[in-house]
Parts: sequence; structure tokens; C-alpha cells
Amino acid sequence: MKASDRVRTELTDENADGRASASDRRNGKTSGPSESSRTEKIRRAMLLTILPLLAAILTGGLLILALGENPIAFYGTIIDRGIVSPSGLQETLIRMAPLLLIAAGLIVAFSAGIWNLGGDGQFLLGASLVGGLAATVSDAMPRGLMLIFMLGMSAAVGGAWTIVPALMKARYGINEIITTLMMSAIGVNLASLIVKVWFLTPERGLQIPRTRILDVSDRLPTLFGTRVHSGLVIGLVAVIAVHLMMRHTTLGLRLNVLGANVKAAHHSGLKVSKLIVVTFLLSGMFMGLAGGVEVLGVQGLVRAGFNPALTLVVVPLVFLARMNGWVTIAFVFLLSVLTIGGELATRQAGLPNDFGLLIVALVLIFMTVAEYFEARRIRGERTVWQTMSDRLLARGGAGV
Amino acid sequence: MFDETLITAVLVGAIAASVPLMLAGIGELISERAGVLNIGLEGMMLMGAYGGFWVAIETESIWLGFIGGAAAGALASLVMVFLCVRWGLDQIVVGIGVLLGAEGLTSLLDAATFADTRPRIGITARLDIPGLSDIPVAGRVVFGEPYMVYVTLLAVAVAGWVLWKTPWGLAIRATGERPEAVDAAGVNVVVVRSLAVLSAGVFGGLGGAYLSLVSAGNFIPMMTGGRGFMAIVLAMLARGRPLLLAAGALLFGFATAGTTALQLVGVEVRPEIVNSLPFAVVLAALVLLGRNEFLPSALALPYVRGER
Amino acid sequence: MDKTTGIRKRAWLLMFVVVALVTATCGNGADDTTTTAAAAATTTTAAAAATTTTAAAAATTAAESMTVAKVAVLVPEEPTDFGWNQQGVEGAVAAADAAGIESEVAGGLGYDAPTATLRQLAETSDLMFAHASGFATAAKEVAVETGVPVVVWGSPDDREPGLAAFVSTSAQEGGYLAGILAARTTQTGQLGIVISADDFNWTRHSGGFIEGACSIDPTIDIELVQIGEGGYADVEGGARVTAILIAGGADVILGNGDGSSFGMIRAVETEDPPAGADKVWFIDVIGDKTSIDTENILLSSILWDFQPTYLQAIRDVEAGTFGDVNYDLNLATNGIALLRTENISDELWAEIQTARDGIVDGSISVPAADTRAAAEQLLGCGA
Amino acid sequence: MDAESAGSVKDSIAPLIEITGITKRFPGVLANDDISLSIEKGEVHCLLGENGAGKSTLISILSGMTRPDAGTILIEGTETEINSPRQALDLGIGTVYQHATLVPTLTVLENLILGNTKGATLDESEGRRRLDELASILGTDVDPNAVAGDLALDEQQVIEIIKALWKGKTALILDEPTAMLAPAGVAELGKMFQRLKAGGLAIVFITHMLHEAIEMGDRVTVLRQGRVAGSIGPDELRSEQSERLRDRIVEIMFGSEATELGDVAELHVDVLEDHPDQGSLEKATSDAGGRSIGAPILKLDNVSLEASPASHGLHNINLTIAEGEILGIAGVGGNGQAELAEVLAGQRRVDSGQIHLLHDGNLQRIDRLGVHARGQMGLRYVSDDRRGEATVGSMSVSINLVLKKIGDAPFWRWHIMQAGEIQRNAESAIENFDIRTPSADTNISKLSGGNIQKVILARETMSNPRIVIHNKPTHGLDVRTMLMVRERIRQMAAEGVSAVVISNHLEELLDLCDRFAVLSKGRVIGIVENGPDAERHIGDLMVGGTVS
Repeated sequence: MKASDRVRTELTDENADGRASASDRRNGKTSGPSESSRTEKIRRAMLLTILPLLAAILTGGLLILALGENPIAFYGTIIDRGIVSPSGLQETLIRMAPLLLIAAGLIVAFSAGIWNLGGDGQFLLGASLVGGLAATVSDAMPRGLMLIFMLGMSAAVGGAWTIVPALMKARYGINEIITTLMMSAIGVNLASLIVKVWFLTPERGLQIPRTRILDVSDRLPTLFGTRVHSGLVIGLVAVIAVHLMMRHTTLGLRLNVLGANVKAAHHSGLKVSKLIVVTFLLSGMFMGLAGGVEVLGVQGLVRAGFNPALTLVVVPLVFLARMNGWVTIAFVFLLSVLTIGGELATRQAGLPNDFGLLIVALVLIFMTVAEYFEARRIRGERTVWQTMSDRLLARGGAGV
Repeated sequence: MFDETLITAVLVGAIAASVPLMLAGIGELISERAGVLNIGLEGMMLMGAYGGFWVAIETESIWLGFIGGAAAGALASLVMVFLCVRWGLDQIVVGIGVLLGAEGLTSLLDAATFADTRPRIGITARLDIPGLSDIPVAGRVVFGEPYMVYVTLLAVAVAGWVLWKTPWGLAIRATGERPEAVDAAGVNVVVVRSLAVLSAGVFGGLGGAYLSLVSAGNFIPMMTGGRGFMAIVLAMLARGRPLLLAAGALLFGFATAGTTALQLVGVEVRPEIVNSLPFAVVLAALVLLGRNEFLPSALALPYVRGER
Repeated sequence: MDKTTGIRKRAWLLMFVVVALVTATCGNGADDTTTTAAAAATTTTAAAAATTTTAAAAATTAAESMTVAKVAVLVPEEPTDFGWNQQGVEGAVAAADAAGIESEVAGGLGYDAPTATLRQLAETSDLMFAHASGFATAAKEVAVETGVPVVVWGSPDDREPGLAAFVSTSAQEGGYLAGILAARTTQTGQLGIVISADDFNWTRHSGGFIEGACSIDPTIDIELVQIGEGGYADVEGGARVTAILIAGGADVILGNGDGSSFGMIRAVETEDPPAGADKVWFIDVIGDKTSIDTENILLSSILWDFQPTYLQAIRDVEAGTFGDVNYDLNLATNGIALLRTENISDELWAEIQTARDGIVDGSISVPAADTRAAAEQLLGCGA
Repeated sequence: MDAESAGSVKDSIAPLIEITGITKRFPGVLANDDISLSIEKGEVHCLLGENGAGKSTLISILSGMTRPDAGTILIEGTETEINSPRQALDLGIGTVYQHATLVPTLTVLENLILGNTKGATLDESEGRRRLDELASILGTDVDPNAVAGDLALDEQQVIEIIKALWKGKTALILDEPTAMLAPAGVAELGKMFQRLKAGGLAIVFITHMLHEAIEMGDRVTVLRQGRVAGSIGPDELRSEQSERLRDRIVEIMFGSEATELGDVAELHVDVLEDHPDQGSLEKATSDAGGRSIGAPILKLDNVSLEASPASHGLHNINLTIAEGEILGIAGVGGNGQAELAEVLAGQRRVDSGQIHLLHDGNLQRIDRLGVHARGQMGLRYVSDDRRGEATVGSMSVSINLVLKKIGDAPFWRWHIMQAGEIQRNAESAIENFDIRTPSADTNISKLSGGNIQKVILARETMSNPRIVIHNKPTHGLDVRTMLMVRERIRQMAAEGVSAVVISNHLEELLDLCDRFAVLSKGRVIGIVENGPDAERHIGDLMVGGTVS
């Protein structure tokens, strides 16, 4: 019982009546106003998504204008390339596949109140093992079997890489933010080693160290004659399945209780330590699967030093989507449009490609700020401006 | 091959590799001690690298450049101050926002200013005490480094002194452990944390400026190359003690420089292993200690009076 | 329950939207006149049995009738590094200008996800220069898929008539000349080579450099060190490694890097010359950094000029012979040259020119060291 | 009113601290309702009252932690706003909070000088000097270099007092400082008060122990339900016999049953009109003890839990509860009640000892079983921490009603939630327990404390309970819900369902229970049968802390 005691002491502070608990706030689970009202829903969507997005677009636009470029043309290109043009839309959908799987892994973790920030390591380990083995395995078995085997393996590897943080959290209550980040860094390096030491192919010619190429015809099948590979379906199914699982199954409810209130989880007789481990494993499996899908669907091989570092951006997206699968899909779509469209738009505007990151950062920050105002509004608190003026008036001499 | 000059060279290399980590690490350490996990440190370093270089080019002064770098880092940390400390928003989400924003912004500014001509700043002056700096093996390292190295070591010492010997340091250490106690003692938690995050920006900026002003002599997009994250880990390893941080950074620098030296005698140490080591050490320490005392207990938790 | 129905409804809606989008995508693609080739290639891929030969055959016919109106060049970092990325872009643009056609530059793409950009550029260009070895696989796949030919930095086997040609450098030839220069310049009798990563271009430079230096002084002492695995842009690493070489006694440094070169230059500028030398010299690669050489330490540079090769590629595509041969940058085509700075005396330059002529006419042969291990075997001048 | 008049009798100059009309409302709770009282120099002013009476809120207003919605504070006659702890400290008001405010990783000295040094460096010598000075005033010996987290609870308490005195040159406020102290420590505290009073300090002292208030206090103010219920001035305190004083204070605190009912009637007319049949507390009380009691259903043998820095633990608890019996657990809060409840519920494993529960006709050992298994055997737990533990605020009422049945049929089939069943269950609970909620889908955090308690009660008592542990079942509830909860407990007992009721309200225990076990420092120090003398017996055990 040592473990549960620790978790308890971590959160034993009493909550004053009517205030959201610390864990509630961390998970962004400030309870919304009555769910039934449709206009309220639309208003919230406006306030939490559309408004910050517009603010980010506006700020970015001003920046572009200041740089002497045409912001309307810039955003026009993003939309045209990211959504309107058929080939661009295909690329957007292709880009979504691994992001969706990562998001699915994060939804599970965040719903259970666990910050799995080690996605990059889990992703890359899944990717490198698949990259290393897929071509060889495809010599030995038919494509379908090979794909299933490889996808399963990537999931297993991703899950396995979470065991250390999981046990440390379950056993000693050690902050998983730190442990998953550490394991991720080690995983990134290990993935590179895997490629260079165990799966280095002699066929690479003069290229940098890489694994064998999986033949295009052996990769994930494409959808409806497009270039979009079936990883998109796997990703969509994963997010929707996780969404439904969190809402309709026993495990989902248990994880939600764990995430919303650890004390209540103990009180309800949930096996908290076990649930923590299950959460980590599930989350890591989706991350690893994302790596597998990216290799089997797009890359076909893994080079040493391969690290698209996808998770970092998905983390805030899932958090801001409040772990809602549908909203997450929308956000992932938005991010993909920004990435695919942004690459062309920056190129045409003569801006560096990294400018897209700035737009993403602006969206994130404005959404967070909107979240904050909404939370305050729900708690019935006064606006920040009122509070600030109060503080200014009350300051007189009260330093530190 | 392992003669005196090479040992000197390894020591010099170790210092060169560790100074940016030390600078950024001090800032992160102070911030973590006050309970704020500053994931955006890498972004603050980039801002410092660019800002420092810009000021140095404009003013033709390296020292003003460092001040500019500190200011640019502080500017980036203001986002954290307002959103995380004042409003209690999530430190991770905002930290990632700061990181991405700084990456985009510095690349953009670089494209707009230096990309075409790639101007460079003159070499930084080094301490040179005739006689002393010529002492075999250690003379160059002890008496012949760029001035900023000594400033960094001084900053480490000062940070240690501030943290352990001043009321400010006491308040910072207490805030990371139990902010409500600090509040009850009449110390404003928001002010303490704001200043701690600001110092993370200042030191992160200085670390970045060291890269652009001393290591390279110019700014290159994304030039920090993950050093911000390494500094975060080192700050955790140091458990709030700047001297331990400096030792950790030096050890890491020594390991990387040593790896280079080993190449010269034909011994290959895979860089992946060297790069993984600090992380593995932190994990091992956490496992062995098996408890959270390794980190400030209020780390990454926002504080709002009356809501605990 | 209302809630469940709502969720089901939304699930169906989403599925519908996805399917609709995807189908719409296919339909539109066929309508789009500019992407007929792409659509055709897509169909081939969709048939799942897209063997390389059939796709290649299909594409070859397309290539034969092609006039090149526009070329595209893709580089992993921003082309402002006075090195690999910038030279590649400038070479491609210059080639396009010479051919009187359009060019498009995609910079800062990173190494991990070039496919989307390749496909986008394939829609608007008739030839693509995938200017990074990390792009080779993806570029060739896109070429097969779209029929738009690519020039890749990969392996000689990547060559595919009408679709892909491999470009390499006889960088060792430039390295050889630089080696002569260094051996004549050094006062300590020690030279240093820094490579930012285990990259065949770097090891070829290095191997040639060693051979060249050995041809002058077989007792010369040369050290080769690598910054890290992907140390292309690692400024601090470049500075650190170079400082160690200088401390070890080297007074001429050959620096192979992109962004990391700036760190190497900084170390050459800052570090005390080793005992017996008045000054440390730096020999750069690929680009010409004379304009930013504030401390006058730049001895020379092994210049690469992609313009002639890339122009040749354009001509070959137009002639329908693209992919029949691979390309090579070398001294004979002026794709490789040694930069003459003010710091090289007339007498020494004449000696270097003699060696150049020898390489071009084949009287001097410089083997290519394609890996770091191969380059390291040359250290010690065969002793 | 009493307080004001008492103040004005003493002298004509303004009191040290005078508060008037202080009102503070938290969502769903009126914590302070127009409170006025004054605090004089050189006096120990005791604040008494049940948990939830508003004492801690009042204290946090004085210490600058909370700002009142209405009311004024006058310090030596000047109206003053206290917006932050800093301001309170600058005014010389030092506070010892109920929860620890020491930073466990810092040394004693560092804790003390935190926020209390001027200048650039930590002036440790000045700190030591002040520490020695205060320690000698208090008559204790303190190691300045000890790490605070390593100290025993009573040692920490002394440090907390020193910390409060550091700046508290005007007034010292202590929120239940004796709860964790041994009797010797309490005596020591009394001596400290004498010394501090002599120095002209005003002391506000919150306690549950009547004898402490009588022995140490110069003035006693009793709060009830956020209001001042009455007060006793220094003259009366000094002149009266302690027995008489005690009766008087008890009367003000709990009211005689008649006055209690009067108050209720006056305050909640509408309530009584709604449910006239539930209004009579007198009638209900007379029911207690009149039932037949069956065979043992729950048996605790030498149940022990190791003490920790935060808890006294449990020591060799032996208890037997019979079918249909209501056992009260009396004692001052923090003496092992929470631990006992959690051990019984299965939330915490015992370190030694056994627990047996009547199941399938014989007593079966259950101390290795978890919450869910015990729940299915009919053992249920109504936690006192309604929002923090017993419910998940961000989830709906209907989900909270099945929180302990996750995975059980009919609410889940093949691990899939059966929304219809859960909805039906919620609707029946809402109807049967009169839960006032907009809908079953409403987040439970939106409900008032009373309605949340009804949800919890419904969850724990539906579907065949055998024995229910009630931890402070009516704490903080309005009178109507309180009566309803008590009635439910009584009614179930009549149907043979046993209950263990933990409460700080003696009146409540006397009203409900057949038998009482008195807990002190994790031990059962006495078992008392309900009857005419029960109150006196329990009171002796509780306030005396010794077995009589």
C-alpha cells in the first residue's frame, strides 16, 4: 500500500467547496456549462477555437505585412495548397496519419492525468525497428501478414519504452513529465544506434547510414486510388476508438476517474497503480504505431538521425481539444494544413520554412489564453482586467 | 598522442562545450527551484543567440551583445511569466509554444537581416596573463579563456550564493517546495516565480548569445541544437545546486571533448551513447532514490492563493 | 440515449466527409490538365503492382517529348550557409538562367519529410534537383510515381533512364590540390581535418587532401576527427573539435561542414597557434567565404560549382537522354576548383596548377575514399 | 452583539482589533455571516465552534489569505484592509494555520527568516538572536539547524508558533494548535500564552477542547453556522466554576435541544413547512436505542496502522458491531477517525490485525479485500470528503451514482456502458433521495453540498447494504438535509442495516447512536452506551483525553 499512500499524500490537500481540484485544473477539466445548450456550445467553440485562430492569423498577417509580403496571398496559398488543391489535400491527409496516432496515445494518457511527453522516443523506436526489419520480413511472408506483424511490433516497442516511467510513477509517484522526457532522449539516440549498428544496409551506396528500402508495392495500401495510404484510416479509427473507449467502456471511465481525481479513484476501489501502467502502455503503443505507420506508409526506410519530432506539437493540441477525439481530429487536420500549405506559402513569400512554426506557436498561445478566460468565466470570476486594476490599486507599498 | 597539449585541448574543448549549458542551466535551475518547469528554455537560448548577435553587430560591442542576448531571452520568458506564473496556465503547453515561436521568429528575423551577407563578429578577447597562461596543461584553461567564461563561472558562484545565502534565494527554494507556506510567510509567490522565470530567460539568452558571439561569431538558424533540453536535464541533476550544475556541465563537456580526443588515438565512442548518458544518470538517480525529493515538490504546478 | 446517437451521427458524418473528400480528390485530379502525368502515375501505383520497369517505361516516353520549362531545387536547410545548401541552390538557379528557364527553390525542408514538397514541385517543374543525400529515396520514388525526373545524391544504382540520375563529386581531386597547398603552408608539419558527419563528400575531400599532402611530404602528420553523427550545423561542436586539433599541433585545418564551418573558423581565429607556427590557416569546402573572413585566416576553399552539371542535366532531359549516365563534378568540368586567395603565392599556385593538369590528364590518379574508414587508412601516407 | 458589549464594558478606548459585519460566501456555502467581534490586548480570545462553523474562514480573513465579501476590520480604531498575508504580518498579526506552513526541506532557521529578513544577505545571526529570544519567551529549546521535515509534529507546532510570533507583535492567531499536541504539550502552550500575554500580545485561539478554552482563555466566542452564537467575557470566565462554564458553553455551542429546534424553526420556516413530519428532532431522538440488536456483523481484532508524520495511526482497535446497531465514533478530529474509516472501507490496508464481516451466514475475513469486493459484500463507506474524494466533480450525477460499480451488470455489459441502465438508476436515486439537480447529466460539482451528500448516500445505500460507515455524514449540511440523512441512517438501522457514524458533533452522535467508541490518538479510549449520562461520559473522555 506504500504506492497508494504516496499518491494520496501527493494530493491530500483538501479542496475548498466549489473549487476545481488541482488535478481537474491540470487536465483542463473545468466543468463546462450545461452541456445541453446548443448555442452555448457554438459560443464555446467560437471562443475557444475560432477566435484564437483568427487572432493568430491576424498577428501572423501583421508580421507578414511588416516583412513586406502580402498576408492575404500567404493565407490564400495555405488554404489552396492545404485543402483546395487535390494533391495538396492528399498530402495533408498523409501527414495526418502519424499525428492522429500520436494524438490517440496522448488522449489516453492525458485523460488519465498522465503526461506522456516521451512520444518522440516511443515513435522513433517503433519506426526504426520497423524500418530495420520490414524489408527483410517482406522477403519471408506475404505483404498483408508482414504489415500486420510490423504494425504490431511497432506498437509493442512503443509500449515497452514506457515501462520505466510507468513503474516509477505507479510505484513511487515520480513525476512522469521528467521520466518520459528522459526516456525519450535516450530512445532517440537508441533509435539512431539501431539503424547504424544492427540494420545498416550495405545497399545504401553513398547515402548516410540507413536501413533497407521497403519496396513501394509492399507498403501500406493506398486509399481509393489516391496517394493517401491506409495509415490515415488506422489513425482515424484509433482516435475515434479511443474517444469512444474513454466515453463508453469500463476502462475508459476508470481512466477518466483516475485523471479527474486520484483520491476518488482510490475511494472507488480502482487499482490505481495498475491503471497507471495500463495507461502508459496504451499510450506508448499508439506512439510506436505512429512510427510504424510513418515508415510503412511513407518513408519505406529509416535513416540514422531520423527524427521528425512530431509529438511536441501534438501535445498542446490534444490538451486544448480537452481530449475530445473529434476536436482533436479537427486540430490535427488544421495542423497538417498549416504544415503542408505553410511550406508552399512561405516558399512563395520568400520567407524561411520555419516561419510556419511561428504561426503554430501563435495558435497554441492564443488558444491557451482563450481557455484561461473561459475557465474564469465558468468559475464566475471577474475579468483579468478588473483583477489587475484591483491589484494595482491595492499594491501601495506591499512589496516582497 | 596524449601529450600535454592534447590534454589542454580537451580541457579547452570541455569548457567551450559546457559554458552555454552552464549559463542556460543556471537559469533553468533557478526557475525549477521556484517551481516552474521551463520547457521553452531552448527557445529562449535561440532568442538570446539571435538578439545578442544583432546587438553586437549594431553596436560592434560583444559585451553589449551579451546584454542584448540576455534581454532577448528575458523577452521570451515574459510569455511564461504572464501566462504561467500570473495566470496559472499550463507550463508545458506554454513552454512548447515559446519554443516553437522562438524557433520560427529567429529564423524569420535571420532571413530578414543576416541571411544574405552572413556578417560575422570579431573574435572575443581572451584573458592572457603572460606566464600564467603558459603554464603547461592547465595554464591556458585557467588563465587564458574568453572573458565570458570567467563571467559564467562567476555567475555560477553568484547564483549559488543568491540561492543559499540571500532572502531571495530562500524564497525561491521555498516556493518550489511549498508555495502556500511562502505566501503565508508574507512573500509574494507570483513575484518570486516571475523573477525566477525571468532569470531563466536572462541566463538562457546568455547561453544562446555565447553560442553566436563566442563559439561561432555569427547566428545560424536552430544553432542551439537541443542544448536547451540538455540544460534542463543538467539542472535537474544538480538538484538546485549551481556548483553541481557547473560540475555536471563540465563533465558533459569533458565527455564530448574526450570523445573527440579519443578519435585521435583511434578509439570510437558512439556520440549517441555520450548524448544519452546525462539522461540515463538522471533516471538512474530517480530510480535509486525512488522518490520525488529529487525534484521540487511543487514543480510544474501553478499556484493560486487559496486553491491548493 | 441522446448522447450516443449524437456520437454515432457524428461518426457517420466524419466517415462520409473523409470518403467524399478522397473521392473528390481523385475526380478532380483527373480533370486537372497539368497533372495528367501525375494522375497516370498514381493509377500505376494504385495498381499496387507498380514494378519499377513499367513505371519507368511509361515515364521514359513522357521524358522524351519533354521540353524543360522549369526546374526545382530542394535543400534541407536555408540556402544561406555559404556552403552545401547555398551552392546547390545557386548552381541550380544559375543553370536555369543559362538555359533561359524558370527555377524554384525550396529551402529549410529538414531531412525527414521531403515527400510532400517533392510531389508539389513535381506538379510545376520538369526536373528536380534533390540536393541532399537524405532525399534520395523519396525523390526517386516520387520520380517513379510522377514521371518527373530527378537528380539525386544517393547511390550510382539509383540511375533510372528518363527518371533519375545520380550526381557525385570527384571531391578528392579538389582535396588533393588542397593537400598540396596545406603541406606547403604548414610550419609545424601537422595538418588537421574536421568532418561534421560521416558523409562521403567529406571523406572524399579528406582522402584527396591526405594524398595531396603526402605527395609533398610523406612524413607529414595528419589527424582526422568527426564532430558527431549529424553534426552538419553543430557550431559549438565545430569550434570544439577544431580547437582540439590546433592544440594537438595542427596549423592548417581542412574543415568539412555546413553551419558547423563557422564554429571551425571561429576556433581557427581564436586559438593560439601551436608551437612552431605563426598562424593557423583554414581551408574551407564548397563555398567561398572570403567576404566574411574578418581575421584573414582563409587559406583557400575547395569550390564546388553545380551550374555546369545541373545545366547538363537540363540538356539531357530535353534531349531525352536523361538517366543514361550519372553526373560527376570534377576538375576537368570545372565543377571542382581550388579557390585562390591572396594568401597563396604565385609560385605555390603554379605548383598547384601543375598538379591540377596532371589530375585532369590522368597522370595523377586520386582514389575516392567513400567512408571515414577508407580516408583514415590513407593517414600516414601508406607507411 | 455580546462581544461588542463585552468589549465596551472593559474600557472606552478602541479595541486592538475590531471586526464588524464580516461576511464571506463560497460557492454554495455561507462561511461567515455578518460576524462582529473584538480582540483586546493582553487577552487570550478563544474561538469555539463545530467544524464548518466559520472559524477557519474568519482566521484566513484576518491573516490576509481570504478577502471578505462585506464587513470592515478596525485595527486600533483605524479601518484597515488586509489584502495579503504580507499586510497582515506588517500589521503585526501572526498566524499559525491549521495546515502546516513549514517548508519541509528547509531548516528551522530558514523557515523562520523566510520573508523576515531585510537586506541583501540572509542575516542568520540576527535570526538566531530572535529565535533565542522567542524560544526563551516560550520557554522551549529549538535547534535552528534541524530540517523542518524531520521534526516531530509537536516540535513543528512550536516552530509554527515561533514563526507566527516573529512578526506577530500585535496579535497571534492559532487555528487548532492543540489538535496534534500531547497533554504535556498543551500545558506547555498554556504557559507560553501566559508569557506572551504579559508582553501585551493579543491571542486568538481556536480549539475544540472546552477545558482548554476555560483554562487558557480570557474571553470565549462561540460561532455556529457562520454566525456568532454567543460569548463569555473575562469577568464571567474568572468568577464562574469551570463546570458551570462548561455547561454554558455547551449550551451556546449545541444549544439545548429546545433552543436548537427553535433556531431551526426560525431560520428555516420554509423547510419545516415543506416537510413538517421531519421537523421534529425531539421525536426522532426518542427513537434512538429502542431497537433490537442482532448478531455481530463486523468485528475488528487488534487493527493497527503505523503512525506517520501526518497521522497518529491506529493502535489495537477492537470493536464489534451488531446487526442493526449504530456505533458512534466520538473524539476530536484528527485522532484516527479518517484512518479507521478508510481501513474499514478497504481504501487502506491494515498493518496488522484482522477485520471480519458477516457474509453468507458466517464471519469472513475481509482485511485483504478491496473496496469493490467489500462493497459487494454489503460494506459501504460514505466519505466526509464529498468533493475531494467521494465524487468526481467533472462527471455527471448519473456516473457518480455508479462510481463504485464500474464494470458491474446491469450498468456495464461486456465492458460497454449501458447508458440507459445508468440513467434509470440515476432517475430512481434522484426521486428516492430527493436530489435537487437540473438533470442526471449535470456535473456533480454544480450541486450544493447537501445534494452531493444525497448522491453519495444514494450510491452507498442502494442495492442491499449490510453495514455503512458514515464519516461526518451531516458536516456542513443545511438542516433539512441533515435531518433527512439522520433519518435515513435510523431507518436503515430499523431494517437491520448497521452503521458506524463518525462525527465531531456530539449532539449528532447522541441523537443517532446506540453505543459510542471514543478515539484518541489512534486508540479507543472508552466505549460508552447511549443513555442519560452518555454525554457527560463522552465529554469527559473527549475533552480530558484520559480514561475515566
